[in-house]
Amino acid sequence: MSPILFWIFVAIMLFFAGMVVLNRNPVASALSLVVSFMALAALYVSLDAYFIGVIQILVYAGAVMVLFLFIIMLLDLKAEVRRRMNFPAVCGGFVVILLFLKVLSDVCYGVFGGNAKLPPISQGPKGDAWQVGMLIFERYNLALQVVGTLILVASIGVVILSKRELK
Amino acid sequence: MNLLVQLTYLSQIIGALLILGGMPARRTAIIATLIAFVSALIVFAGYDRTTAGYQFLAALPLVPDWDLKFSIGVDGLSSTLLLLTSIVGLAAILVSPTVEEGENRYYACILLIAAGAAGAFASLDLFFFYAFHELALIPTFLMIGIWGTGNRQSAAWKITIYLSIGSIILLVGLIGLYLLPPAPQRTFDIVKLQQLASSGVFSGSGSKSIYLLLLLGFGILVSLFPFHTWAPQAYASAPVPVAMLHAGVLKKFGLYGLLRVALPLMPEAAHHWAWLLLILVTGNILYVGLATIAQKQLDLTLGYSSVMHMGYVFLGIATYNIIGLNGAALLMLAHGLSIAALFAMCGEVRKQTGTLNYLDLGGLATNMPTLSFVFGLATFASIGLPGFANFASELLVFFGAFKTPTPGSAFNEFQIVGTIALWGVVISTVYMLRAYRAIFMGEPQARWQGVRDIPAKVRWAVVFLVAALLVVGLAPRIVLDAVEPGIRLFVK
Amino acid sequence: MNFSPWIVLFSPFASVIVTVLVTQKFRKLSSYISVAAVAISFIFSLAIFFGPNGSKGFNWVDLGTFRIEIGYLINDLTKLMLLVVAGVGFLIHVYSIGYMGEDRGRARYFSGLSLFMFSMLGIVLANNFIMMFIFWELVGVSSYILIGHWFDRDAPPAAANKAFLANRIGDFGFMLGILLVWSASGTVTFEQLAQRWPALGLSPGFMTAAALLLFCGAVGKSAQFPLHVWLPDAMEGPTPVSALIHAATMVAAGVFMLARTFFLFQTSATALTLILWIGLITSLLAALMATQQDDIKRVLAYSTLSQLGLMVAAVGLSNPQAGMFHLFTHASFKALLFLGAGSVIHCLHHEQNIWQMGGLQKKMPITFWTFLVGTLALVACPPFAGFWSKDEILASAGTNLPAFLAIAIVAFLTAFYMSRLFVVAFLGHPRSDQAGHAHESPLVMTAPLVILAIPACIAGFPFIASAFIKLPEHEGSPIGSMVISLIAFLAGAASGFYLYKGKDKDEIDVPLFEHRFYIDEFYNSLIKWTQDLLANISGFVDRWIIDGGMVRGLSGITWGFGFALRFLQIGNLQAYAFLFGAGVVLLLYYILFGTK
Amino acid sequence: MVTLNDYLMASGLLFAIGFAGVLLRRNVIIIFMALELMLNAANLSLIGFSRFNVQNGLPDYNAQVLVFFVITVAAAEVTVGLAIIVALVRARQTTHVEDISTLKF
Amino acid sequence: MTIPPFCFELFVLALGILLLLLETFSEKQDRKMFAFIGIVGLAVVFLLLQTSTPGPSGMVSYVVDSAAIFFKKISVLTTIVVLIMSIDYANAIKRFLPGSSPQSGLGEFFALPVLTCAGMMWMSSAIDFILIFVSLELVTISFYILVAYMRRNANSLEAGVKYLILSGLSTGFTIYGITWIYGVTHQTNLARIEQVLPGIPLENQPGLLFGALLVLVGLGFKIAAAPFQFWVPDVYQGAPTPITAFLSVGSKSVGFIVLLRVVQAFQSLPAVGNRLITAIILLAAATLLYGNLAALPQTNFKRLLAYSSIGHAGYILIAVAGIGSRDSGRAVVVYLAAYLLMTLLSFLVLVIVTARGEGDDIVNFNGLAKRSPFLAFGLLVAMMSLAGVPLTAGFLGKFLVFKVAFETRQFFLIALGIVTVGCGFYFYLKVVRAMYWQPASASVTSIPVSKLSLATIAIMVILIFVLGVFPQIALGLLP
Repeated sequence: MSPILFWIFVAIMLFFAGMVVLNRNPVASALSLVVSFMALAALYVSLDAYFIGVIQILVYAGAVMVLFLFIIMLLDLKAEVRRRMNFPAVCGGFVVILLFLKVLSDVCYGVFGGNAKLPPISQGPKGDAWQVGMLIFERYNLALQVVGTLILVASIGVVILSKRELK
Repeated sequence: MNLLVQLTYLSQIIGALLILGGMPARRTAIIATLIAFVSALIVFAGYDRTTAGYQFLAALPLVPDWDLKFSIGVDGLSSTLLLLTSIVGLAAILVSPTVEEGENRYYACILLIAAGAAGAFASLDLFFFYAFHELALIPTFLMIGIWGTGNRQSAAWKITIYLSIGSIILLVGLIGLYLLPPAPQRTFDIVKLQQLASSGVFSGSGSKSIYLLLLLGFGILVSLFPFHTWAPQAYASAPVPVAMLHAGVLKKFGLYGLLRVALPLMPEAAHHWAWLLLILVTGNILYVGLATIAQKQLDLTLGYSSVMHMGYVFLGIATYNIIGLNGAALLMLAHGLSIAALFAMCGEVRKQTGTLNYLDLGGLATNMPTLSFVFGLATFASIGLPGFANFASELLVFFGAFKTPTPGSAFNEFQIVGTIALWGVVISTVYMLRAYRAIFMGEPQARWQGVRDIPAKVRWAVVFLVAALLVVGLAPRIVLDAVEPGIRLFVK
Repeated sequence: MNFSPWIVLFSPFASVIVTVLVTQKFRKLSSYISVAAVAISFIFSLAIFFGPNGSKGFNWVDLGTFRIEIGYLINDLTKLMLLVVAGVGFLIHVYSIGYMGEDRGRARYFSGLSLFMFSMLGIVLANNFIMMFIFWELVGVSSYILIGHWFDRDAPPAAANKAFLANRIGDFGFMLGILLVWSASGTVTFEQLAQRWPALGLSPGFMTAAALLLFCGAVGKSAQFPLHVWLPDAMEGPTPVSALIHAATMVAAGVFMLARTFFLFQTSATALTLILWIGLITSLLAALMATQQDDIKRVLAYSTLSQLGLMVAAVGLSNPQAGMFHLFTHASFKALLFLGAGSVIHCLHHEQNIWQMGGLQKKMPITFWTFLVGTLALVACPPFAGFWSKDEILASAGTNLPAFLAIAIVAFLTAFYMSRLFVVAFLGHPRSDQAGHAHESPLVMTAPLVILAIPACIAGFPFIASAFIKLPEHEGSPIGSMVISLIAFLAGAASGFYLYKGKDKDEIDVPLFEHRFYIDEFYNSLIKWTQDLLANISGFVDRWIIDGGMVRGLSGITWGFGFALRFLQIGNLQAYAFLFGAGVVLLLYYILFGTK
Repeated sequence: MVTLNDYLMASGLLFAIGFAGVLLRRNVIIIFMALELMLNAANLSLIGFSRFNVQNGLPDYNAQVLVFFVITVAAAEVTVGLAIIVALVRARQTTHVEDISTLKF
Repeated sequence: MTIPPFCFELFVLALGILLLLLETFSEKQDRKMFAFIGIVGLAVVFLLLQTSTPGPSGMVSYVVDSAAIFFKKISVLTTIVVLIMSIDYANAIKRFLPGSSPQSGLGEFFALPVLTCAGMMWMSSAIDFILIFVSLELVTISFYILVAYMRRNANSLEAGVKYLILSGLSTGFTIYGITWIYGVTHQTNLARIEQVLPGIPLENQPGLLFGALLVLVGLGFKIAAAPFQFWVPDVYQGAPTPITAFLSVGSKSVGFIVLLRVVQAFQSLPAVGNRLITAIILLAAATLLYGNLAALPQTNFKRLLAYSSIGHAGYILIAVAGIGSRDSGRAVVVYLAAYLLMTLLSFLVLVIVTARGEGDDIVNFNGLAKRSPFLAFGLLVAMMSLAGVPLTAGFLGKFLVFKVAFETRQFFLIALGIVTVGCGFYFYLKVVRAMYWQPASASVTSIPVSKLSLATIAIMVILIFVLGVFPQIALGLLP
């Protein structure tokens, strides 16, 4: 993928991520999140991770975001009433984030000689879905089972927590 | 034979458990302490004085990796202190008043305190030596808090927190001590440690700081100046048996620890820090002595005086010669007996009159002839008059302090502190006689007309204590001959 | 094996044990046991007196290199002192049967007396410093017990405390001296010390210090200036106690100790000079104070002080034998005087003010005459005992003119105040009802008076005294000092008679003397401004700075930190997230950039 | 040419934005969304690392497996989280963080 | 016959599903029966675990070493006790759940801890970041549900939301950290990471350290290390008490096993490993101070236990920081074993005392010694052990921690430890004071205790003393 496309997608991703935080309307935030995640999926694809990119769109844009939107609607959340900003807290938050970014950029530009090139890959006989699938079902089979349990637990939990009247 | 030493603490632990299980409290407690007393007496008498070293040994290996054993045994010093523990323990049970509520807990706590002290003295393993002493901490807290008098809550907090911090410092010091030798030689066994000491493994650079930790830890437990402020208030507020056991016996644990662990293992470090100990001793004797004079209540006076007298033991320990150390050992016994007797009678006075303030009291001797007589004896013992064990031991401490390598030379620091300590005798005379006079002498007051003399059970207890003081005071060799060989082993 | 010293020593001890433990309830029996015990002691003392010298002991403490012995040392000094102590003690025990007959605490009293006899005999027999110190302290205890015998009044306990404390202060020096001597010589046994001490080659300063510190013991016990204040107060005790302890024996223990260990003092001229002047000052001050006292026992007490000062001065003049000689004679006539005074007090229902007495000549003839003998002995009227012994001291002052003069003045003053006492208390007419209805004491009290009067009369004659004590030969003629002594006596007695004959109240008023030079007041304020002040400061510091500041402060600060930390826990989710993030950033910063 | 560091920085910025959302927004649901951003930032890094770590001519699919699990777990977390938030709103009628601070000190 | 090691989790999982099925298909059954079934089943698993020995597992991401077995035992034991507590707590659960029958939701309340337990057991064996992550999340998400379980109780929900957001935050950091560790080492498996670490070039080490620190942050959150501990008091207070106990013991224990494994792996590259240990020392110091100091003015018993749980995390972190010492792992294990006993004992007594709707302030324990001497004694022993009185298990833990600290020359931490132990005595004894010194208020009467709880308390009291007096038993937990 050309660098220009990369930068465009990065810009979209970061801009809409920013919108998630800055929008006062929860619905707008949720929609921004979808856009941001789609750009992210494009970046995945730019890294030859097609399977993950597809999953990203399916799960996030397709399922999670719908859930978010649904809940926002359900709860009938209005745009946040502007409350008085707690300035020390905001400043403190910015300082913490800027410092974190400073650490992060120092680390980022310090490692790998600062300019690791994208190594070429050969297109294998099987697609990456197959590769990932083999790993999941063979090497990480146990983890998969754990995730299965996790989903079981989560679904029970959701029932318990949100059913209006338990049987 | 080995069972005898075990009995000195086990009988009390078992007694406590039985009492908690519902046995009649007082009777069981008396039987338990009597068994402990008899076995301690047999151990003391049966200890073979012709050979130094540990006897009545028994050990149960627990952690072979660390050479940690449940190891029991006595030498002259510990058999003496075991005897002291059992005597004071028995007396403490005897003087215990009728408890309205929770009698079982009351007696179980006393027994546990006594058992903790006895176990610590009988242990020959650093781990259990330490652990047994701490066993007494919580019962003390409970007893002062529940059955104490006056400002009991603050007193209970203070003693417990202070002592727990002291103990944890001590624990760190003991761990450091354990880690001092190279790995294959590490052991918790006090006997083995003492044998190791001759090979010089404890004279390394770390030994000085570890000695300081031990001194600090043990010092806090003995109310070494300036870590003494827990003692007077706690003793003043504690129920009588606790004050007796704590001031009389438990406090000696720190001194015993110095004599048993710190000094024999790290003589160089002891020499190195002698100056510090001397300064603190001065604080204990002179400063606390003066503060004692300023007290206006008998319980506080006794509490402060017990802090002050610890200074003499520390002085004996600081001298690090045969005379001073034997004096310190004997003084531990003597002070334990005398302060226990004094606290027992102090409690009786409080029970009868409801106050211990010098301004309120006076002329009690008319109605309490026996009490005032025995109190007088205990007072004389406490201020170090001949005939009582305190005198012999303080005398030895002074001689220890004045033993100089070069005869006739100028005063060295030991002699200066020795002189101050000698003046301390005058100070203690001032406050004890003043207290005695203020309480017992003078015109009988109308409001104390109803006061009755000491009841039989208390009388037997205090007479028992004072008699022990007299016997040892008249013939100190009973104790010294047992203690001396053990001390000679590590003092060249 | 010679058991007599042990029997002498331990028979009163056995009496203590029996009377305290067994016969406390039976007052009469207790007193008889006590008297019997001292009688046994006296008999065996006689046996020792005629027996050989020797020394023997056993180890009380044995630490290998360090031993404390309990043992006896019999020599001429011991023999004399044993006789004095046991003899006077026996008589006073007998006298006490009468004097304390009605007292509730009679059993306790006799236990105390027996304890005193035990301790005093222990001092006398001791063959080393530590044993002497042990009994030295015990003497103090028994004195405390006996002074405070009437504990249900206010004054006796106070006096007892004062006496005990003054003694303890003296003992502080004494013990320090013993420790110094021991640290230098390595021994405390008198015989060994006597051999080793001069050969040790110690610096003069050290020897002076050691000697003076030992002397402190004598200052306390023998009530020398500046620790003399306890003795007059000690008169609060029963009169036989005053006679035995505070006149004849215990207070003489200091002098005895000086004599016993004179070899230590000999080596330091400075110390001797100081001892001499302490003795003389005590003697003078006490004599001056005695001239203004109205309490019969107090007059006698000050005279005791004064005489003790003379004895100490004799030691300071390097003539301890003279001191011992005076001690010997003084013991008999002062005991006699006190017992006589006791007899008077007893008959006057515990009236002690001499201005409430008078006209006793007829009513109490035995007391009157024996008291006269005692007075004459004390004022050094020839040929009574006091004349010879005082003369001996005067003579040893010899060329030391200031000392000589001082002793002479004391002699004059003694004659003055004793004649004042005698004139006021016994002659003239009764000045109170009690004095008017007085009658003679019972036999058990008068017999000791009569017996004591005998040595007071004759003990001074050189040919009798030499059986008891060997006095050094003097250079030059003794006549000079005898004349001075006689003049002083006559002048004093005459002025006393002249001034007080037929008077009903004291017309001479010297507040300075009456208030004992305000020394007690000075001490009270001294104690208040030193000891009590320091004590209160220490108490304050302990309560508010060490306990309040250090302990409570630290725990309070800790608690405060804990309390402050709670305000991080404000319940706001976002604040927690912020703190979480801040923690992450700080950790990353420090570890990534702050450490290597 | 796009380097690994560019991907990492992009991911880092996304993470920081998510973090900022957590710190600055008061609406629990938005905070929750911001948390999703953070997880996705991690995923981007992972994919980047995986692509730049080529073995035998193939990217390292282990990392992609991890991403797969992260996405799954995140989805589960979202469902449970939203259920809790719904319950909270039912109980307290608020999604505002400052209103849920009764437990403190 | 030996059971394949990975079967234990499957047993527990099956047990959990069995409970869910029972819940679904039985209408009338008393739900408490399910708890008993769970307890018995877990007890069987525990006994079976006794037979398992360290050995190869046949999987790369899963190990069976003695530490793993030990932590599995801890997980199972904790769950058993939590179920016992849950029985006593059932009334409170019912009160705060809307349901058609009084039994509504109870079955799940007993089943979820069992499933969580399976997650913990997986976590104990996990040495691959992937497995670590998913099992960690299994545990975390279960706790979201459990903490917020009483959804009619605002406090429970509030706790749930706080836990949700903050835990999500920490998950974000953790996964980001894992990313970086993977990015530098190209491995997710700790065993492999340990092998390749020495070859990491110097320029990449900051990235590695960055990742490791972020993983440390995430784990620090789990084990309640300062400054990532702020959720602890609030969540502990709001959550249903058995769940608080579960969080406090189970979640923390498995956090520590992962932490130990990570720190151990990083020791192969001292340049990074030592700095990681420095970070742990800092966390330990902050945690010790925060936990023990902030507990001093506490008046709510549950919050007190929360702060105490933070404080104990500090002590265990000291042991972790002393990983250079031979006894470091032992110290962690012994301390956790002791911590398990004494904390669960405290919570059990708390559940029983507050079962009938009384508050959980320390004041509510006033006069407990008179109302129920046995409960008071149990709590007394727990408090003694928590404070570190000798001859109790808690002392042995502290002893080992100080020993390890001394061996690795962490004198600063030792000094802090001395201060904090003193503080500990103060606030633990506050509870003892309430029970023994203070009179009970007039309205309260004696407290009924079920036989099962009684037996559990007795067993735990005995175990506390046995571990304290016979250290070899505790040390034998991790040979």
